[in-house]
Amino acid sequence: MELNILAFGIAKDIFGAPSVIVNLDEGADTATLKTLLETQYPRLKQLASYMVAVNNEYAQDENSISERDEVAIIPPVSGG
Amino acid sequence: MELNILAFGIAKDIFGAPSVIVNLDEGADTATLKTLLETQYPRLKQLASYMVAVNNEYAQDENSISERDEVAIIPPVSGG
Amino acid sequence: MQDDWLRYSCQMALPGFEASSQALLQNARVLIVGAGGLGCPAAQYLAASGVGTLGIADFDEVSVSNLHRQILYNPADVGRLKAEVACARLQQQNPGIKLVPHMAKITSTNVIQVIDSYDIILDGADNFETRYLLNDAAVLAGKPVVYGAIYQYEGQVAVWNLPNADGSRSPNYRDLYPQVNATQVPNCSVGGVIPTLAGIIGCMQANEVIKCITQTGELLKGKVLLFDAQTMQSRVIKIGDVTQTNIKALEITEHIPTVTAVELKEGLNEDTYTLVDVRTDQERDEFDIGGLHIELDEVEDNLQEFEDDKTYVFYCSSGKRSGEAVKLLKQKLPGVKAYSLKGGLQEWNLN
Amino acid sequence: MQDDWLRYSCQMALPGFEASSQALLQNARVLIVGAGGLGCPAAQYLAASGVGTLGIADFDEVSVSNLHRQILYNPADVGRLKAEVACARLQQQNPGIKLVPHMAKITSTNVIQVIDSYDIILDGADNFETRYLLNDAAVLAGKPVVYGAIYQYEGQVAVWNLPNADGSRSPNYRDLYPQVNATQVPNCSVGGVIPTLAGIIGCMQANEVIKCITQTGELLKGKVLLFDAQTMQSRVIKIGDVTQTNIKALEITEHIPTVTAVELKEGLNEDTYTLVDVRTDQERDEFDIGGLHIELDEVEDNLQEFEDDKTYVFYCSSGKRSGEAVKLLKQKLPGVKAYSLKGGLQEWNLN
Repeated sequence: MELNILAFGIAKDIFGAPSVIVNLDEGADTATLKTLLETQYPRLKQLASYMVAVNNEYAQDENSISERDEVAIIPPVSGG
Repeated sequence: MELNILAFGIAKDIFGAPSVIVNLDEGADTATLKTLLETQYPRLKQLASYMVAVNNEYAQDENSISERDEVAIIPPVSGG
Repeated sequence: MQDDWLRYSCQMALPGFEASSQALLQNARVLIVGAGGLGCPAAQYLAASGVGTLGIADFDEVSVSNLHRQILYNPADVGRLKAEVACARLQQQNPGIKLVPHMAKITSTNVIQVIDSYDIILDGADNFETRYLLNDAAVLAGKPVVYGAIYQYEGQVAVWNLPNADGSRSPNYRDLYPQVNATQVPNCSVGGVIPTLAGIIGCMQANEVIKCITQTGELLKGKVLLFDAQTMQSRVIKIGDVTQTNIKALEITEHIPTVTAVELKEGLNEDTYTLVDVRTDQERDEFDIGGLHIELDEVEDNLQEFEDDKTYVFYCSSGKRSGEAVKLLKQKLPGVKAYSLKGGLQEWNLN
Repeated sequence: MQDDWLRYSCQMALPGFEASSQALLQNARVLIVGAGGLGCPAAQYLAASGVGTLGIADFDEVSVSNLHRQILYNPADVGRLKAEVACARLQQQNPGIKLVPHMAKITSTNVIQVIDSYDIILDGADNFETRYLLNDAAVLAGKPVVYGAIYQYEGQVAVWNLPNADGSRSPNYRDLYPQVNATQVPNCSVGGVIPTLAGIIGCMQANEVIKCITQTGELLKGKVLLFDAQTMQSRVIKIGDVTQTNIKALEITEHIPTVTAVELKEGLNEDTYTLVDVRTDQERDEFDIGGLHIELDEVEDNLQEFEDDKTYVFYCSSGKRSGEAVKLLKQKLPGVKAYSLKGGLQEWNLN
């Protein structure tokens, strides 16, 4: 399936765009998506952690994703 | 159809609740909804104007409404 | 980079925000109408970010009950003119900008002249009359208005009257609400307001002003944002691309006859006046100075109470609601003599 | 109603906000950590609304580049301690509350003691180390944290570690981000921040604090709000009802060896130090004091550049990024001597 991934914060810089499209097997889990993204964008892995939100819910590694889902990558933010 | 109407601002006081359910013919227009509400809640008419939003869009009097629509009544606000 | 731009280095580091954006801010002239709950935070951030000319229009004085949300003022400022106090404080905050206080009440007579020297108007008014006046004058003068309004836990933000590519204009306040019966919509002194909401909405207005000046981001054009501080939910309602209104002239500002607390005390001794309290039951329970009690939103339904040969003095806590009552009476019962107690019971209790 | 509650009458008029709610505010003790972009507006509104005891923790001094968003400070305050200036200003704003400045840096040694006398912690820090320290200490002490963070045009708000009915606790910061590599996430001095965003997010934090104290509304519990000032869109992400973390101890705060600008100037004359600039290319182009140039997020990939027999002094604009570089080096190359230029180039240029 083609999945559109929304980027927040520093993820926009890492992806070089406010959203990117990735190819993933239908029903793949969040861990698989993270591995794929981290391979394509090694800086993402260097953050140490970031949130994957699916349909505005925090996605655990084992949650599966389908084509209709809205997926967002939300990295940590430090500024104050 | 049964239509759930969300209330904002002073409309909450006028309805006495954050939302009310009204009965309307399927496909009735906004003008009909307003007339019905103003009959049940005369204080609404006394405001002189208020916005009806259907699915987060300003609804003109002639726009028809269906059961799946999200309808909100948004009266004017003066405070500063 | 100019030396004095170190102050702005953290915003000039933003993507899409260039030295030229800072120059646009420096050259911009913004009029803030209402130095209250919305105007205070908006003015702070527009001053901080380097808007070159900031006009502050407010004819009112600081009162104690303002202090929970009007964060430019201290208790020591009570009784002083808001526009003056605000300008002095903001000038300390940023000595590199020009501050212009406007202490005259904005009316149909002076509004066009007042807004003439500004590029953008920030509507932080606390009454419908001023909101419509600013809106209509801005439409006539072709200037954008950054609108904000608050009540209890809910706020609204929008940007009105922006130019479209085809020469038409985006919607304005009268597209949303063609007209309002002000006696039927309670203001903050009746229904209350949570101070943080004023801060959030005022900062959102300043945000839209900066975007408008620097031509960055996506303005709330043809849209209105609704925010609820109790649930932290917000939604953006789409109004349309082009205004459907046809504003050709200003509505004439009505003069509201007032009496001062001193005049009223003398008049009461001589039995000249009949008092009418237009506050809520709750306010009445706490304190009153006698007379009839008809809440503002009930006055219209009780016009039979008023007699042609009597002189009525309406009162509330601040003079705002009693002013609305006098306007209504002048319109519906032009034969009845009606005054509003200037400054309301707050003023009465000081004398 | 007490006489001195006239100040609060407009919030006490709110539905669901009673005299008892105001008393809860008056008895509440809130610690604001970080008197910067978030802490300034939050403190203003918490002081205005009558929170009885307000602690302001910040060890930093006011600098010119703070002024575009840290609205409690004037240029005349540059060089003074933020906590002191903020407390003085807030005390003028509301003489009826108690203000407590905390000027010591919050570390693993003192954090438990500092938060002990407060009911709620507002996290307005500008670095991950302090955020994790506050979070973990608050979890250990069983206190809620009202979190806010900003970068460029985007902000986050949440309330951590609230009690659930069954005795469990709602999620905390480590549920969202178990750990972060601070060298890989740019701060505001690199990527910039729009001042109005700081105002909006800081006011939202104050709003959640007031709701938390007065037990009104629906808190951002088990949720995080994301707000984008460019589009004015916000969304609320659900995290869960119960924390999945198991925090048992604080991470020990690492000591960062620093040199002052004066010491560095002497050392450079004697050829003692090798300089390393960790700023961006753009900052380097404008001004530098020589040495290697390795941007902070590239240091980890360039560890082979550092030799055991040399002494390195890292520098950036403020000392924050160079401090992170020194921490990284101590961890990865414990044999290499590394210092951070205290106060960064801002301090260098003053001497």
